[in-house]
Amino acid sequence: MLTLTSLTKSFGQNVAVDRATLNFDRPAMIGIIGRSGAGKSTLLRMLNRLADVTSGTITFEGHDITKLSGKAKRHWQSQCAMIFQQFNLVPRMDVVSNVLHGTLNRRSTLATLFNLYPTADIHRAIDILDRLGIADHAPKRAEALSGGQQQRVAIARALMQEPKIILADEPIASLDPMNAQVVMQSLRRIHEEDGRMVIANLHTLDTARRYCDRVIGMRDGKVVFDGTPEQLTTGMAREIYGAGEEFSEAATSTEIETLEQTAAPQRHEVKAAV
Amino acid sequence: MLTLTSLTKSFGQNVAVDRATLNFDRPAMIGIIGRSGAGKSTLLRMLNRLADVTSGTITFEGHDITKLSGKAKRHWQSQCAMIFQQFNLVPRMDVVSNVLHGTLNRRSTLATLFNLYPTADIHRAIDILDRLGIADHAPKRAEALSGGQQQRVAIARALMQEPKIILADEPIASLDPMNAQVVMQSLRRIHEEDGRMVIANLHTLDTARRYCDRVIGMRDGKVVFDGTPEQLTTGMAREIYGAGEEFSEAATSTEIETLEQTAAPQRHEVKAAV
Amino acid sequence: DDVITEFRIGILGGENAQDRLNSNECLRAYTEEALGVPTKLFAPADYNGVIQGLVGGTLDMAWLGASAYAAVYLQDPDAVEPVLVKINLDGSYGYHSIGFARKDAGIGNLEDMQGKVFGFGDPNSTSGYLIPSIEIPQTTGATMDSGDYFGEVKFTGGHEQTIVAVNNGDVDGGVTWADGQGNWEDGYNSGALRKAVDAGLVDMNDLVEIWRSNPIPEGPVVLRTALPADVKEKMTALVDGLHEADADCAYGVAAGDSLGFDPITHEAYVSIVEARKAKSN
Amino acid sequence: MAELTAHIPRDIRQVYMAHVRQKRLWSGILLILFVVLMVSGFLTANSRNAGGFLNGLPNVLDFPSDVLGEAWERAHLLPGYLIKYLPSLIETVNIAAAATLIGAVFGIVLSLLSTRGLAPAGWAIPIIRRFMDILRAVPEIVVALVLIFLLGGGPVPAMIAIALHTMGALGKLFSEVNENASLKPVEGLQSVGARWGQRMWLGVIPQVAPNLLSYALLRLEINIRASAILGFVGAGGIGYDLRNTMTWGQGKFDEAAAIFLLLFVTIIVVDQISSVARDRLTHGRAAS
Amino acid sequence: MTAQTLKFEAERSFSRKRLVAFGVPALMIAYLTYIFFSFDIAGLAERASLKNAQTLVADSYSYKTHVERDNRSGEIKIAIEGERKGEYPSGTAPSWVELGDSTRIDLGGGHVITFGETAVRYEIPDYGVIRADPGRGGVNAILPTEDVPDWISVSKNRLAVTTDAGRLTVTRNRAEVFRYFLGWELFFFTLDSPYHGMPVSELAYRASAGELSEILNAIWTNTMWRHNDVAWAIFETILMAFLGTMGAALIALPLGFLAAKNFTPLGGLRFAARRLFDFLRGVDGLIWTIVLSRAFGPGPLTGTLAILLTDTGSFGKMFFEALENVDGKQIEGVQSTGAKPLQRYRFGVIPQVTPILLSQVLYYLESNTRSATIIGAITGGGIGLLLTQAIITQKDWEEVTYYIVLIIIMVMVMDWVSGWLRRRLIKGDEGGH
Ligand SMILES: Nc1ncnc2c1ncn2[C@@H]1O[C@H](COP(=O)(O)OP(=O)(O)OP(=O)(O)O)[C@@H](O)[C@H]1O
Ligand SMILES: Nc1ncnc2c1ncn2[C@@H]1O[C@H](COP(=O)(O)OP(=O)(O)OP(=O)(O)O)[C@@H](O)[C@H]1O
Ligand SMILES: [Mg+2]
Ligand SMILES: [Mg+2]
Repeated sequence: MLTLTSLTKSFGQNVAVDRATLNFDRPAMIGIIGRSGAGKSTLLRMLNRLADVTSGTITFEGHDITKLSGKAKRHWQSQCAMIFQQFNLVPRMDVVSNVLHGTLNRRSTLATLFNLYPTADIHRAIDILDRLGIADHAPKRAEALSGGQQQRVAIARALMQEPKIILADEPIASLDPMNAQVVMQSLRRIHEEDGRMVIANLHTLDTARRYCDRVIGMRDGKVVFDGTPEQLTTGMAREIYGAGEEFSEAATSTEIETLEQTAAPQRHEVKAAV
Repeated sequence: MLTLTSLTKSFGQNVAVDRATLNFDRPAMIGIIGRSGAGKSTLLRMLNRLADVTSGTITFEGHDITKLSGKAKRHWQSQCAMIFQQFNLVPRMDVVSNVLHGTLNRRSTLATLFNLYPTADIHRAIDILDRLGIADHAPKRAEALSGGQQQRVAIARALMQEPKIILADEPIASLDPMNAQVVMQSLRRIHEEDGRMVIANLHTLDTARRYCDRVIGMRDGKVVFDGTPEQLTTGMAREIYGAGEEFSEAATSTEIETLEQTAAPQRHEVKAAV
Repeated sequence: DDVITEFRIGILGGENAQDRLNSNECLRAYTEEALGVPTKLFAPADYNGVIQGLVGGTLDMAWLGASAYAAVYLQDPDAVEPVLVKINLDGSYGYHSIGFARKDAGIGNLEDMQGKVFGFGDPNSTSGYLIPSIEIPQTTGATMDSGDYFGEVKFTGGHEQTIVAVNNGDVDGGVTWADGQGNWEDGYNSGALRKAVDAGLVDMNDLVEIWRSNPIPEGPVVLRTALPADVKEKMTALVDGLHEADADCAYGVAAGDSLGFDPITHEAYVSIVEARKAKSN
Repeated sequence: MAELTAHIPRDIRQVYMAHVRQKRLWSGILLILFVVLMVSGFLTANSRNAGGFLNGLPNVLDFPSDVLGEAWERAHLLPGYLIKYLPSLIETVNIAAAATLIGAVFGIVLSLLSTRGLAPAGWAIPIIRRFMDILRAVPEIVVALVLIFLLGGGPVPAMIAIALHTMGALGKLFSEVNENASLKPVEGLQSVGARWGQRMWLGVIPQVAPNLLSYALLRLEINIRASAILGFVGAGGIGYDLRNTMTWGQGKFDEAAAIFLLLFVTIIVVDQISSVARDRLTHGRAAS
Repeated sequence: MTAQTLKFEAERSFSRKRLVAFGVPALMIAYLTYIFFSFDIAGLAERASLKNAQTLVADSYSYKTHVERDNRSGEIKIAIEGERKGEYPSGTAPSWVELGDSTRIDLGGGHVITFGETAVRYEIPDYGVIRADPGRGGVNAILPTEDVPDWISVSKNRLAVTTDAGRLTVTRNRAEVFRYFLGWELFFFTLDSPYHGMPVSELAYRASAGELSEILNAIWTNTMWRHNDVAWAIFETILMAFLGTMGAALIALPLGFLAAKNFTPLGGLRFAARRLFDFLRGVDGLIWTIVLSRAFGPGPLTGTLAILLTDTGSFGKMFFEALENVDGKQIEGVQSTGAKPLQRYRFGVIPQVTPILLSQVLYYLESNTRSATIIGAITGGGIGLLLTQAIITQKDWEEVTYYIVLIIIMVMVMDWVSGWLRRRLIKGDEGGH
């Protein structure tokens, strides 16, 4: 259903994504890993068309979406929700409004300027919040919520879009381990229950292993690994992260259990790896 | 040479310093300890005459300085330098100018208004900075320096005054352990090499123990301990800090070695104690 | 003070400030030569600027309108003394306040103006306010308050603005000054209408005269009373003889053709002073 | 080691002394330049003025005492005048308020179109900025006088003139505020396929609204003065009445004083209200 | 809370929000509607004068040459803009006017006007010939057609014809032709200058041959445009702004200390200083101008003092607010060395407030350039006076345009200069906050 062919993005001299060719034939939960600067964010931003493609093509269900613009582009964006590391909510507005922003593409500009959302949408927004366990915060301002709660609001906004694909750019990087777990579990549940495709950039190997059906590894803009979590050996991981012998799984972990086991001495390594 | 007799300062109902009587007969390095609100700062501020005395007297080398005002008071202040927790430098001016402020009392107002200091003074300022190991930063703005460096500039300004007494109000409270050590060592050296009297409010027991010849303990405005570091037992310390059985020396420590020994679990306690 | 260190001449509005300074430049040069002190020209934006200058003693000489002279006199009778007045080509020293309106508005006289909008010029202008505000009520038998006889009475700010306002229909009728000689279609020989016609601002075919005042005395050239006597004498002689000495310069200073200046005294303006007093609170 | 530290300060001394000399030189030059400019400027202004500064100083109070003297004599008429001129005052305030409203609305649009990162057309940014510079550079009085010629007297030319100026001034200030707004919400909205208007309205405006409102209030304060001044050149409102009574001089000074009182009180009141409101907007909200 | 109650609450909150979302614009629209009627904007369309707009626009980029005949004496006068200083010496004429027994004026495009002995003839292509024979009894105009087109205005004593080529008016006394040309007439050289009408290449050659100063002098002293006076006027305006702003800053600084809570313990003094600031600000610069012009008379000094008074109020307020926000630690630090009060202010306070004050002062310098333009229009100084007078006279629109362009440039340059100074003088501050 989604095919990337030789997808490339360069910023001047710098090639952020280098001839990435990938094929996704059914909705799956996909994790993209790679170290900082590998091109993960850029790849997702091209998929959502927040960034323009330098060369190559993206096709979805047979339609070429590489060069869409104006209305057609916005329509595509509405089908392809995006979740950001920093949540990117409107902090001064309440939670329900933020979730309702997921319907913006479907509603006329004028109506949304005056907050004229259909009651059915409002109800659905609350149902989604309820499903994510944060309905109680519905009337609060987004900025009043904790990071993990804000990220769930962002997921709710994505669900509100009724998207075919959900893109998540390091959705748990700004969260503490406890909240990270809740957010990843929500994404997994959405994938399993609604059958939506989820592509998540992940920061840490073990998260990718635990939640994803398929893992893609990027290094310097190139796709260097594409397989099941089981195929992802420590050797492979070393190659993706460009690390030497000192590399240990735990160094990239954010799982609560792992953290508690290795405690203090690990902190320095985490920093080095990030 | 310096005698405080029944020195008292009250702010309305609140008695900050309560009939403190102390006698210092020779230049020594003196540490004042006590918990927050014990009246340490108020005591020093009265000595420097930044704050007026409510009752009691301060005499220095036979002169009563309790009620000095105008020129005489300023002259006393110039002999009795003060170092502050927050450095209290002029951040927009360069380091040497800040040090030269130590000569303000001696120079004509008009010349200083236009920043006209004698070359000899400028040279001396640089020598003092050199002695404190920060001559390289001489032309920089004070705000461009790190906390420890700024505190050494403040000490340089104090030395520039050629004072008979140096008062230091928690000189290391805003500094990290590394810088704290450098600053305390500087103060000690000044005391030893120049034979100046140094009175420092200290926050932590072990600093007082390590650097001072004599320690004074205050609690609720009263002097409750006055003796050598050796006389300062843990029981005495408990009394000064008004702490219970759980009190441990390390809780108030900022020494580098101590920190490394006790590592992580200690951090919470430090906060609680401060 | 018996010696002066400089001499300051104020010039009234009515023309582009630059042009005013320009046409009085020769007078400045003659004055400098006659008095032997630096001489400066000042062209404030309105009558009030010159009036304040004369009352405050910061201007030494000016050519005023009759009403402006009265204003100075009323504020301080000892501030200035009138010395000369401009003589028209026909030997008279007066002009008229002319009421006019648009022909296509169907207004032919003051009766037609009843309930309509009437425009004065500057409050300090003799022909643009003072005289019509006294003489028109004598004709209409009503006051000049808005809503009494006229529907509304406004100040447009000056002669030029009145003409444009009437021409545009902002006001139905207004008053301005003219010498009343020559032909209506030329805008008369001199005056604000003539200037507007020359500038191509109005077509006199579109306008009609609806009222005309009794002759208004031309304003005086005044000198600051406190000036030394010899300075006053010299300046009076200079301006008096200007027409004979340099006709071109006199044309510029008098803002048009004239027979030059003749002596005059305060007595000629007593009625104007009274009129102005009457209009004050 | 000892040798090393021995000559380092000498070196630093020289470097620093050079630094000090240069600084003294520059501050000396700047100071002298400033003093020379001020003194020569003052002398020039003084010599080009009709009356000199020293001669005029003793007479500074003449005019106010004339006005106040007359106003005092006929103080009983004052309440009547206040009522008589109230409608003019309302017109002046209306000119300012309407112009501020219109100017602020257009200012917001212009600012969004000229903020990097928000503008839909990047190439248009410099054009819009220059356009706003020009709107700001033209004094209101110029536009008003030209418009009076075209549209006739009355409040409209003044309103348009002030609105144009406000547009330029607020547009610039607003775009500085916008620049500090976080782009994250905007990107978030973009990712759901929101249109430009929606992104701005929902993503930017809520962030910047308190600051915009505070600047608009400040502008209202400024515009009330401007509107009074424009009345002076024939654009209606209380400035027009003030001019007509003030220029008449003795005989109508009592009315002038009454009008002045109205205007002064209005300016002070608006000033105080707006400064309290602005304080609330920028500090009060930020804290919560 | 159940999802049901949450939904209910959300609905209510959204209706509230809609109320606000509609209410605020509705209020704005209601207010503007009120303004629409109270300012009679509907009536504006009628009153707006398209013809004036045309005159204005046309005049701002073109000029006209008058050819005028006195019908009594038969004397012909040719003058640019009909002004004395633009007059052609008698007996000379531009190339499109042929002097002689009868004067032939070629307006171009086939439009030809002939002044005969007494009669005036105007040949208009595609229309015909208009004749007029002005005399005692009127202008006696004869038109080729029965009905009068709207570009001809004719009455017994006056005939006016306006075509694209030019304008003709005939009255009993005078016959006058205006021909329009593009450009600003005599902008560089007046008719009496030897350089008038000289091609640029020739001018450049002469300039290089050592006549540069004469050429520049001719431009500088041009009597029509008076560039030297205009330059003085601009200078005067900037002078008023500069002196007023800087003077106000110098006066407001010590007064600001008097009004600041942390420097003046005496409440009465503080109150007096603050009310003084309010008063100075509240009385606008314009009023100060009027008040001061009695004592100081017209001229730039009066304008300067007016700006100075108003800004002393504005600066005073800003300064004392800045002073109340200073950080006491620095002052205490300086004080603890035994510094005298003046030194305490100099080193403890001034370095902290300078960047704030300086940037405000420089910002005002720019905005005062605009104020000085307006104030100048009242007191009689600077470019403001030239401009307002040119507008009020309502005929010299090319000069109005010239001044407006100069004012825009002046304000933009001041804006740029003050921005540059702000950056230079306060550089390196970003790190300080
Ligand atoms: N807007 C941009 N302009 C220029 N270069 C960019 C831009 N965005 C990304 N890059 C560059 O593209 C490369 C890939 O960046 P990208 O953000 O996609 O990496 P990433 O894998 O998401 O890393 P991280 O984990 O830090 O988010 C980097 O070298 C980055 O510097
Ligand atoms: N300016 C003041 N006005 C009123 N009360 C004051 C003032 N300064 C100090 N106090 C009070 O005096 C008491 C002693 O304060 P002081 O600052 O001397 O304590 P300290 O021992 O220095 O404490 P810390 O370690 O917090 O600096 C406190 O109760 C404090 O609240
Ligand atoms: Mg990324
Ligand atoms: Mg303390």
